[in-house]
Parts: sequence; C-alpha cells; structure tokens
Amino acid sequence: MSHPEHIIPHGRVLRYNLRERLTHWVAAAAYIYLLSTGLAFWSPWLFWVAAALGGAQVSRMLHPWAGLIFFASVWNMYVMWAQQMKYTDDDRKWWKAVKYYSTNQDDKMPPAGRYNAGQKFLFWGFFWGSIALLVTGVVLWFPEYIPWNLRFLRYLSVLIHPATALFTIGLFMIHLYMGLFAERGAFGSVIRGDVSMAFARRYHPAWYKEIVGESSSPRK
Amino acid sequence: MTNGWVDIKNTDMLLIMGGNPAENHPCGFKWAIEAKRNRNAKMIVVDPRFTRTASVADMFCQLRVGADIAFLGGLINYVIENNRFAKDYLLNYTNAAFVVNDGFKLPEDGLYSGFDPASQTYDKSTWNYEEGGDLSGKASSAKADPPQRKAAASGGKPPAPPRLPENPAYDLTLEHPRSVFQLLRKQYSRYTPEMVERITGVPKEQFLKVADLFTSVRKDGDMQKVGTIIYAVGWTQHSSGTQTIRTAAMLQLLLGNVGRAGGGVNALRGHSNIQGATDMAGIFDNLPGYLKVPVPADTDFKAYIERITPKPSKPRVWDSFNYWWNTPKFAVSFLKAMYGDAATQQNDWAFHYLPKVDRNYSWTYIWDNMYNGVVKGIFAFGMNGVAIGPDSKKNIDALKKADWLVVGEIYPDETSEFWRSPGISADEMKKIQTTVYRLPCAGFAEKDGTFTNSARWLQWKNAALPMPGDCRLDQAIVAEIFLQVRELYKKEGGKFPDPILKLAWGYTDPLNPSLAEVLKEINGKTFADAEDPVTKVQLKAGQQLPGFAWLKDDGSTACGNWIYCGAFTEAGNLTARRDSSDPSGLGIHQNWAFSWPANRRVLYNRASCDLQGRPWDPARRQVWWNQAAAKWVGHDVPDFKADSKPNDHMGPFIMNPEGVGRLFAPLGVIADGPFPEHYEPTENPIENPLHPGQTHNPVARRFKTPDDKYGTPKDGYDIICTTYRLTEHYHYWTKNNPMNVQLVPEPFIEMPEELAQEKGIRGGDTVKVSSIRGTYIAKAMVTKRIKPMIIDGKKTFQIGIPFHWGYRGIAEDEGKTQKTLANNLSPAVIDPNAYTPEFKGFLVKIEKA
Amino acid sequence: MSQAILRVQKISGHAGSVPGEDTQREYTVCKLIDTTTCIGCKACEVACMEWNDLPFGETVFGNTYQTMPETRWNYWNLILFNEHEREDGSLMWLMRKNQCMHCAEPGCLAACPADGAIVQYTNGIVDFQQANCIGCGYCITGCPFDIPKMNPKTHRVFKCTLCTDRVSEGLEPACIKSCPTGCLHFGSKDDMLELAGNRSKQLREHSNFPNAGVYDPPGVGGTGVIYVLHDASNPEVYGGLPKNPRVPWSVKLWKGPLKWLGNVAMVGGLIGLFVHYLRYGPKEREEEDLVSGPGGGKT
Amino acid sequence: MNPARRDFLKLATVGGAAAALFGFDLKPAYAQLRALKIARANETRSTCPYCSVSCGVIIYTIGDRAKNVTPQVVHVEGDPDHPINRGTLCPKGASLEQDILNERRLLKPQVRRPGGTDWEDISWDEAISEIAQKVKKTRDETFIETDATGHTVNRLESIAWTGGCTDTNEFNYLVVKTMRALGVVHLENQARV
Repeated sequence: MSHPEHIIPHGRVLRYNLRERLTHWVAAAAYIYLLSTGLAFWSPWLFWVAAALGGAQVSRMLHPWAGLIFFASVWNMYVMWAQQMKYTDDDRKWWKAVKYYSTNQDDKMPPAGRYNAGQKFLFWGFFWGSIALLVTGVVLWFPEYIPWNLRFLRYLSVLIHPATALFTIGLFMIHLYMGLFAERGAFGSVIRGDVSMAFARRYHPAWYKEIVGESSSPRK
Repeated sequence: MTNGWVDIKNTDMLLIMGGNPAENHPCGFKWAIEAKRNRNAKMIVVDPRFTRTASVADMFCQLRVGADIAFLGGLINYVIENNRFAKDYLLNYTNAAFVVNDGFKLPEDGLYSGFDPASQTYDKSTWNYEEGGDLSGKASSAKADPPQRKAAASGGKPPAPPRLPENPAYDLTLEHPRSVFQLLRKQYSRYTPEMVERITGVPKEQFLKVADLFTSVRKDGDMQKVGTIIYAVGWTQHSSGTQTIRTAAMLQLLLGNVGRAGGGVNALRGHSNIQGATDMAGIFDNLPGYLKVPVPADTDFKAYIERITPKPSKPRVWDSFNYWWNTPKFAVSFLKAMYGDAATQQNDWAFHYLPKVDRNYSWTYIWDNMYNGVVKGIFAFGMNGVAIGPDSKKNIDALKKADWLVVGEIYPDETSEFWRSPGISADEMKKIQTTVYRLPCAGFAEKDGTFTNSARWLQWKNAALPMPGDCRLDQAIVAEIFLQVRELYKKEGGKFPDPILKLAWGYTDPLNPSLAEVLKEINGKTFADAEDPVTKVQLKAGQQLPGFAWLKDDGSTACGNWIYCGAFTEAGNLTARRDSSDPSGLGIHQNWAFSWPANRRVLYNRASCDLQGRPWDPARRQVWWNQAAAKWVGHDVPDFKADSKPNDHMGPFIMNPEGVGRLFAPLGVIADGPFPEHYEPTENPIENPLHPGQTHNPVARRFKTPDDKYGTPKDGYDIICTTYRLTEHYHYWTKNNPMNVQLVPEPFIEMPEELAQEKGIRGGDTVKVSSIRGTYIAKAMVTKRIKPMIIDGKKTFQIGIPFHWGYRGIAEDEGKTQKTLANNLSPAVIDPNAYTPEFKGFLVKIEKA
Repeated sequence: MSQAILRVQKISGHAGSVPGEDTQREYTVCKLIDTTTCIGCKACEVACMEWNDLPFGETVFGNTYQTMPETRWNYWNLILFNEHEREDGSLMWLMRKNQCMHCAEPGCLAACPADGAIVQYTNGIVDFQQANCIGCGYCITGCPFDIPKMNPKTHRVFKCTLCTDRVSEGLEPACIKSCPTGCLHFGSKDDMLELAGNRSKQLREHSNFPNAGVYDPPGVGGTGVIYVLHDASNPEVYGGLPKNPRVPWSVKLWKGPLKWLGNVAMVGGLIGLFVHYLRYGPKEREEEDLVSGPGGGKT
Repeated sequence: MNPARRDFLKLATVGGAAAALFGFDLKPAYAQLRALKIARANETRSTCPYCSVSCGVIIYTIGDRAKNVTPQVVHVEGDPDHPINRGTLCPKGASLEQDILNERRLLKPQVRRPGGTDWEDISWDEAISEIAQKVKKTRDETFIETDATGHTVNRLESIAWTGGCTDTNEFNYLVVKTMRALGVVHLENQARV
C-alpha cells in the first residue's frame, strides 16, 4: 500500500503533519520548562534557574500546570501514534543491531519503519514516564491533602517523581542529541514537517518504501 | 483559704474534692504539682467525673454527686477507729474534750434534738456545752443535770437567746460519754465503709485505700507531715454545702492539719474578687468585715453590740483571746466611715440609718421576691443573674414583672436581654413593661483598685488604657446615680432622707471617686492623736491607721472595713507592694501586697506549734514562741496574741469564744446540726440509707412559685446531673472572646458510654436534657471519664454539663448553639446556712433531640 | 544565649557553605514537656495563638476536649487528648502538647528544595522562612511528626518557630511561659535531659509508672522538644507519637543516593553524548543527503 | 534590639554565592526575625479578672504614654515577679488581649422602653437622671420604717443590687455605702453563687 499523499512537491516527504508538530512543540516547551524548574528543585546548585524563570514560587506554582500540559500533549501523541509505535519483529532485529546504529553504520541496520525501535522506546518511555510523573506529581502538588495514614503515597512520590524524571531526562538528552546533532534533517522535520527523500530512505527505509509504494512491511 | 496558693507546695498529702482546680484554677494548681514534684506529695481526687485534676492524681475515686458528707464522715470514722488523729492537737486546740449538754441528741433518726416540725426549724438551746469545768476522769459521776438556762419568760420579753457557758465542762481523758469526742465517734460510727459504699457509690476497698492513704500523715502518731483539703463550689453549691465544708474542717482538726504550712481547709473561690465581695459584705447578711447585720430587735446600738459581741467560753484554766470581743470598735468605726460627723455617740453612731434585717434576702430570694412583686427595681453590675440562675426561667419571669432593671456590663448579656430571650414572641415582648437601661462599663484593664484573692491577698492593679467608646467607670456611674438621688431628696424631700443626705461622701471628685482615696477610707484613720501603750508608737489626728488594733469604740477612729485595716497606712498603699522575696522558702511572701488580717498569710498559725510553742515540723517553721523576747515571732505574722505565753494555754482559734477549733458547732452557728449529717440532695435518686424516714435536710429551703418544681425518679427523672466550668471558658464572659470560643466552640453534655449506648446516642449527636423545670439542648460527649455507679444497690448514671453558653455570645449570635441555658435545669433550693443554691446534683432525663 | 542572636547552621536547598556552621559556640535550646503533669488546660495553645497573632479559625465539637483534630497552618500548638485504659482497668486521660519537635536532623529541612526556606539555627531551632518558601510542601512529606501545614491561600508552609523572636531576645517561648503547672520547661538541652531524667526516675520510684521515661528519639538525631512519658515504651497512645520517628526512607534515598546517581547520570550522559559526537559525528554529511536523494530533492 | 543591629545580623547571616542574575537579587535572607512586638511597648501591671488565683498580668500597650498616642493593647502576658503565678497564665488569662480588644464591647448607653422590641440609644445624662428618679420613686413608695412589732427597720425591700465578681473592693465598698444608705436589703453578689 502506498501513501502518495506523503509525497509533497520538491522531492520531499511529509513526515509530521501540523497536529503532530504542534503537539511535539507544546510537549517540548512544557518539558523544557518542567525540566528547568524541576532541576531547580532538584539541586541547590541549579536553584538559580527557578529564580531566573521568575522566582521559585512562580516555578512551583506553574510546574504542575506545565506538567498537565505536557501530559496532555503526550496523551495526544499516544492517540496519534500508539498504533505506529507497536513493537514489531523488525524492532527486535533493530535492537540487536543497535551498536551499528550508535556507531553511524546505518547501512548495517535492518530497515526501520516510520519510527525505528529507538524512537519507539523513546515514545513509550515518555508515555509511561509521564503517567508516573502525573500520578506522583498530583500527590506532590497537594501533599497537604494526603491524609497522614496515606502518607506512604507521598513517600513513594518523592522518590518516583525524580527517578522517573531522571529517566525521561536521559531519553530527552538522547532525543535532543539525535534530533539536533546526529540526524541532520530531523530537527527540520518537526519544524517544517518534511524530510528529504534521502533522509527517509536512509533512516526509515521501510517507511520510505511504504510511501513510495515499495512496501515491504505494510502498515494499517 | 486558711492557707494560701503558694503554701500548697508545702503539703505532703492533698485531698481534692468538690473542686477541680486543674480546670478552674490552673495557675494556683501549679503549687499542688510542685508538692508532688518536690515532696513526693500524694494527690487524691474524689469527684463525680474523672477530671483534668484527676488526670494528674495518684488516686481517683468516682463519687456520687451530693454524697460528700457521707464520704468525709466515713473518713472521720476511719481516723477515730484507726487512731490516726493528732492527740495533743485534738485535746488542746479543739473542743474534743468539751462536754455537751445532756439534752443533746444525735440524729440517728435524721433529726437533732429540738426540731419543731411546724416551723421546720431547730430550737438549738440543747446544742451547747455543759457548764462545769474539769471533769477529767469523772465520766461516771457526770450524771447530774447541768444548770440549764430555762427560758423564763419574764415581763413579756422574748427569752434571752441561749449563750455559751462561761466555764464549759471538759474531760481531758476524752472518755466522758457526752464529750465532743465521744459524741463525734458515735455520730460517725454509722458511716462505716459499707455505708459509705451504699451512699456514695465508692466501693469499700477503694474507700479504704483512700482513707488509709489520706490519714497516713498521722500514722504512728507522727506530727511532722501535713495534709491539705482543697475544695470549691463542688461542695458549696449543694443544699448541704456548709455542712460538707464543716465535715472537712473537722477532719482536718482531727488530723491536726489546720494552721500549718501545707495544711488547712482551702476554699478555691471561683472569681477574682468574690472573696473581697464577701469581706466587703456585698451580701445581705453582713456588714463589712463580717460584722453581723442589725435585726429589728436591736432597738439601739447597745442592744446590737451586746447581741453580736461574744463572751469567752473556755475552761477556766485556759485562755481565750476571743477576738470578736473587739466588735464594738469595729462597728463604731464602720459607722463613722459611713456617716462621718453625722455619726455621734448621741445618735447611737447613726445606728438606725442602717436597715434592719430579720429575714432572708439572699440571691434566690431576690428573684423569688421579684417574682412575687416585692422587688421592683434591680441593679445588675457585671452580674448576669438570668444565666447564673438557678432556674433561669424563673429569673426571666421575675424580671418581666420588675419595673426597671439597670445593667452595667461590658458585653451584651442574657440578663439585659431577658425581654427577648428565646421563646418570647413579639406580642409577648410588647407586654413586658420592664424598663431596661444598659450602661457600658469599664473592663478590668481600664480600672484600678484592689481584688482580694482566695488567699486573702489584697492586690492593687493599675489601669492600662482608656475606656473605649462612651464607657464609664463603674464607680462614676454609681456615684452619679447616688448624688442625683441625693439631690432629689434635698430638693423634694421624701421618705427618711437622713442616711442619704448624711452619707459621708467627701471624695476629691465626688462624681468619680478615686479608688485609692476609697481604699484609704476603708483602711481608716484616726480623728485624734493616739499612742500604742506597748510600743509607744504615736499617731497624729488625721493619720491613716496602721492596723485594726488601733480602732476605738469612742468615735475617734473611722474604718470602712476593719479586716482591711493596715492595707493603706501612712507608709502608703501596701496592697501595691511588689517585693516577692521569701526568706523562709515557705511561700509566705510577707512583703508582697497585703493579706488580711494584719498581713497574716496562714490563718491560725499558732496551731503549727505544739503546746510549748515549738513548730510541729522544724523544717516548716512559720511562727514560734521566742522565750528570750517573750513573744511569738516568725516568718509569718503570728495569728495570735503576740505576748501570750504558751503556759497560759490560749487557744489558737482566736476568733472563736472557746479559743479552740469546733468539732462540735454549738448553738446557732449552724442551722442544721452541730455535727454534719448526710442528707440527700433535694432531688434525690435514692432514699437516705441512714434514715429513710428523713431523707432530706429538714431545714433546707425550697420555694413555692409555679416555676419552683422538684423532680423525682418516679417522674422519670432518674439521671443525676451536675454543672461545672471548663478551663477554656470563664462563666458567661469568654463566650465573647474569639480565642476561647475557638478552644471550645459549642456547648456539650458529658455522659458515660453505657448511658449513651442505652439511649442510642453517639458522640456529637444533639441531645436534650430535661429537668422538671426546663430543658437544655447540646451535643453529646460520650466518654469513659464518667462511669455508671451502683448507689444503694441501684445502677445510677451521672451526666455533666459545662454551663458557659446562653443566648448572647459569638457562637450564639452565629446560630451555632441551641440558645438554651444550663440553669434552665437547676432548682431554686438553697443551703440553710450559706443560702447557696444547689447547682450541682439535680435529676434529669435525657433523650436524643 | 540571651543576646547571641540566632545564627544559621543549616539551610534548606542551599548551595555552598552555610554561614554559622560549626563557627559558633552555643548551647542547644530545648523544650521539656512533662506529660505527667500536663492538665491539658490549653494555656500554651492560647499563648501561642496570641503571641504569634495567629488568625482565628473555625472549630467544631468533635466529642473530645481537643481543640481540633490536628495542628493547622494558623494553629501551631495543639494538645492531644486521649482516654486510655491501663491494663489494670484504671483510666488515664493523656494529654500531649503537639508541635514542631525541632529535630536535630530535621526531615523538613532535608526535604526542602528552596534555598533558605527552612533554616536551623545554631541553637537548634528549626525555623521556616516564609519569604523563601516556595510552597512545594516537601517539608510536609519530610516531617515524621506531621507538623508543617500549608496556608491554602498564600501557599506557604507554617509551623511553630519556638518563638525565635522571643528566644533571640533572651525570652522563653510563649507557650513555656504560660504553662500553669510547669509541665513545660525551657533551657539547654543538657539541662532539660537531666530534669526529664530525674522526673522519670521519680515517676518510676514514687508513682505507679514503672516504664516512665524520656522521649528524645535518636532516629531524627534527638529533638529540641523532649517528653517525659508515663510509659515511654508506648508513645503511640499519646495521640500517635511515633515510637521511632525517622526522616522517611524515601526522602533520604531521594536526597542521598538518588541525588548522586542522578547527578552522575546526567553529567555522565552529557559527557557521553559529547564524546560520542566527537568520535562519530553526525550520522551523515549534508552533501551526502543532497546527492543521494532519488528525487534530487533540490529545487 | 535596635534596628541597626538587626539589619547587620540579617546581612551577617545571609548566605554566600547568590550574585545578581538577570537583574534579580537572588540573595534569600536566612534569618528573618520578626521584631519582638513588645520591644518598646508600655507595660502596666494588673491582676487577671477571672478566677481567685489573682495572677499578675502585664498589659502591653503601644505608645510610650506620650500625649499624642492612644494606647492600644498589643499583648498580655503573665507577670513573672508575681509569687503565685510566676508568669504563667491559663487559657483565659492568656486570651485577655482579646477581652480588652473586643468588637463585642458595649460602647454606648442604651434603654429598652416598656413594651419595646429593641434597644434605643440614650445619653448618659438622661439615663442617670431617669434611673435616679426611678430609684427615688420606688424608694418613696415602698420604704419601710417600722415593722409590725413597731421596731425600727428603715429598710427598702423593693430595690435589689446584684454585684459582679470582678467589682473591686473599693467599688463594692461604695456600693455598700450607697445601697445601705438607701436602705437596700436585697444586696447580693456573685459571692453567693
């Protein structure tokens, strides 16, 4: 099955439509705010970040709201991409070959679809991470309303929230690295929405085939 | 208090009963805690409820409300039967050895000798000592009838009232069957532990434990240890109040605890200055300094003085100071203070300016007489009579019938708004013809003057800030009203204007007398030069008196209240003294403020020494006989004739004609018997196990208006109810203070878990308590701290009501209460001696509202 | 200590050294609460409310003498009332003044991320600085005694200050001064421990309390508020006084190992990625992209 | 503590690094002490008006008694010199500040006329004058000079005085003087109940 609608003029391929891009950037903005303020609360050495963002009180006030926004956008991503993020046999192969991927020997990689296994991991990592952050975040948002005999919820939250955050930070750093430095064109794809044919062929050959009609792994 | 607040720290044993000092006198209670902490003193609490005081006690006993005399009588029995009394003290400092009149009969059937069923009073002439001197060892020969004063009616005059014999018979072996000691033993032999259990509900074993512990201070004849008894209105506010307190006093005399540091009988008064109000005779039956009020039969000053001045009555070989012998000096000086130059020897010191009193005008009678139309106008200055009750509805009904009411207050109170109390309709309101003036007064911080505390200390306080709004000082209001009345009499004339026109009112600012000036007048001054014959100290005319020993009965001194004489002398205002030093470490604080009488801190302190004048306990030396100086000296001012040698055997109880403490109260001292007897409260849950035929006090007073009703278990009123205060609140005052309202926001009713279960009540439910007189609605506090009791074999429940709410207050005005008054429930029935109403121990029923 | 004003020894969420830390010779202040002589009169509650000008709050009857179920942001000092039946059937009415314990190792301070929102002075007082408080409520989680409370309006946390304004002027805290029975006492920690020890001994020897003892829990490094209890083996009956309070394990884990792990991981990650870039560079050259695209891609 | 010293201490206790960043002053103050609210307040020694323990209290008012200041109470606490309370207070004594400074205080004379359904304001002069006339009228109508047996009694049973628990000795004395001069026998006080 081909998806000629993905092919747009000038030899480029539409990788992310507007909704996807918007969602991404809302999530990104929220996450960066959450990260900055979160880091300010994480370490005294970074507390100045909160001050720089308008004061720690404001940071504390907005952090949970930003968290809600972030979660909403992640949820939106889930709605948009959950199907595409399903784990496949190809993904397993991809992981087996991940060392080639990390050493830029992409030609030795099994062909990836619209999202390679790493991206899927990123997606699910953020998805589950944001759920954990939401749940624990709500507890941390209103600790004064958690009754004393349910205080274990607070105890769990203060641990799980930063631990999960650290996990997402790891994902985030790799995501950033990949998007900004490793894969030329990826950044543009979430700005303009399109990538070059070459980009698609190189990084997501299966997807490429799919859209140009040489489908090897049909998608629904 | 015979002793003082700080003095409590000197005790080894505390019996706290009829009071809940931790709740009501927390800051004084610290000294009880100090005794526990520093002397390992033991604290016994006997109370109908497990109170805040009980929470820090060594032993707690739950007692049935109104059964105190039975409990204390049981203790007396225990003391005598177990030889725990202070023998020397008893022989020499009490009337234990005195022999009582042959005609005297103990109340085995509930009645003492001399009862007249028609008038419901006693002829007390048999309640007297026998004349006759030393009968020691002559018990068997004491059969002959003593010389009785037969009331020979001569010349149509009423018989002369019986008097105490000049030389009473006594038996130092205490074996004479009519000796006070033997009568006492006989009287309380009926108060066995088993009987105590039947009446009070305290199990026998528990009672015996308490008895053993409390009397252990006199174990094996030891005289060094001291025990104290602390009580409050839990004893007073019963129809048997005075007798309960007397029982405690007798117990303390038996144990030799009176007059000693850490001992005594200590009434904790409930308010800042009701001790002072009593001293100053803000009550109908006294004049300042406990002078008796004149009666119509006192046809002139001489007759009055003769009636109220006691003659000594003591074994001839003993001595008695009989300080009331000086009564004429006090009375003349008082009249001189009242009427100044208008009081002369010629006009009997203006004696007839004083109203004569031959009937009861006490608190409950005010309302009864108002109800019956006698009292037409009433002043209520800081006195919330409707809320205070008893029988609030009756008081409201009485006020409806009054012509006018003048209220001086700082907050809106129930009394000033009786005409719109809950339940009065708009139509009914329009029918109420009472004119009510509500005058804004000054709060405590805006006034100076003195309060007298429970320990008899007069302390000057300063005004801290001006009054808000249009408030005025109380004394200015009274002065203005009085001076206007006086003006009217001057202008218009009227009934017997003399006392009004001639009242001494020479204050610098007559419209607003300075209280310091008034205190100087109360202290008194001399109009003539004077000299003390012993010390040669001289006074010039016009000078302040240094003490009441200077008072004269010739009109050369004036003194508003003889017991306060010495408070404001030429040395200045002694009530404002602030030297807190205490060299003896006994908490005497001799130079702090002024303590009446004569700055003595522990009353009867001569009794702290043995016969030779040596302190019973050398570690707690209050006063002692100094042989070299030939006088009594000490850390405290000796409450005694300073130069009376121990060999003279002067009794330490100098205000009694006998000079000794009264185990037996002779003649008319007490209306209902020389020894206290247990009678049931007016509303009794059981018949009196001692004498079912005479359940109630035969001379207790009830009232007869339609509002005066008394309930019985047969009518369904079978739960005993008592009322009390909380430490978080103060009477009907702090319901206006948001801080206190926050601490305890709502009225509640405390009840045992078992009762709640029986009635299907859970904590927080709204419940209705009803007596035959009225209802009270509040939330239920279900607690383990009140347990059901077995009274005379019958399971009995008690409940308790803190009474601080009414229909005006923060919570009331916000609609958070049911606006009922606790005293809707209480009966108007009074103790026959002190005329205090029975706020504690009446019968109710309870249901879920 | 009278004129030796409060110097800071520990600061929450603070980077760098703490002025005052280990530089000040000073004794630790301590509040001794003898529950065996507490009559639950609430003078301390009022004194606290009055001195600190705390605004009034609504209360409702709760079948108890206790003013309210627990302390509030505007009610720092609360006596807990408990009716307790001993094994022999006798009744005890336990009253315990509850307030900030001023732990030597305060869980609130450990948990607080805001620079200077919680400080510990060299005399041991743990004080909240509302101006620095960010309202995160971590202190609520950090406290093993359930003491810090949030003002819902201003979103700042409050608790007993041990009357720093009084103590720094040489006065005792307001609650201490008011206590009628003297069940509250104030002084140096050493003196209070001695007093408490003596009192416990007296209770064991002269009263019916063989298990009387002092509550100064080591789990939080000892406290600036210590209790004498009738039965030190069973503090829970005093309205849930924890037997062995500790800073919650998760707070310790979070502020300890997790923090270091996280920091190492984050910094390590950054370094790793940087090194990766240096070693491998981007996945492809721009020109590669340009020439290899089948559709040319260039216009 | 004088303000200058306090400022100094504040600075002294302020923590290290915090430099200005983006124009924000990031220096938190680490020891912001509330000023002792009674530092310069005026002290008046008084006695607690509640129970009979007679605790000494110190009433703190703002201002130094200078002419142009109306004192306002800011705090009440126990008098440590008082031998009985030694500075302690109970929950009622400790709340005296709110007794003195209380919005429920009565501030002007009022009268409720016969049949009236509400309070009316009345001036002091009118109130005093009306009361005096009522006292005289009641007294003149009901004064008893002799009883049935012919004894002089000189008493007035129709007016009652009920005195409060917090009336000073001096006030009570003036009451005894004036009321007994009128012949009042229904003279009672909280002392009875």
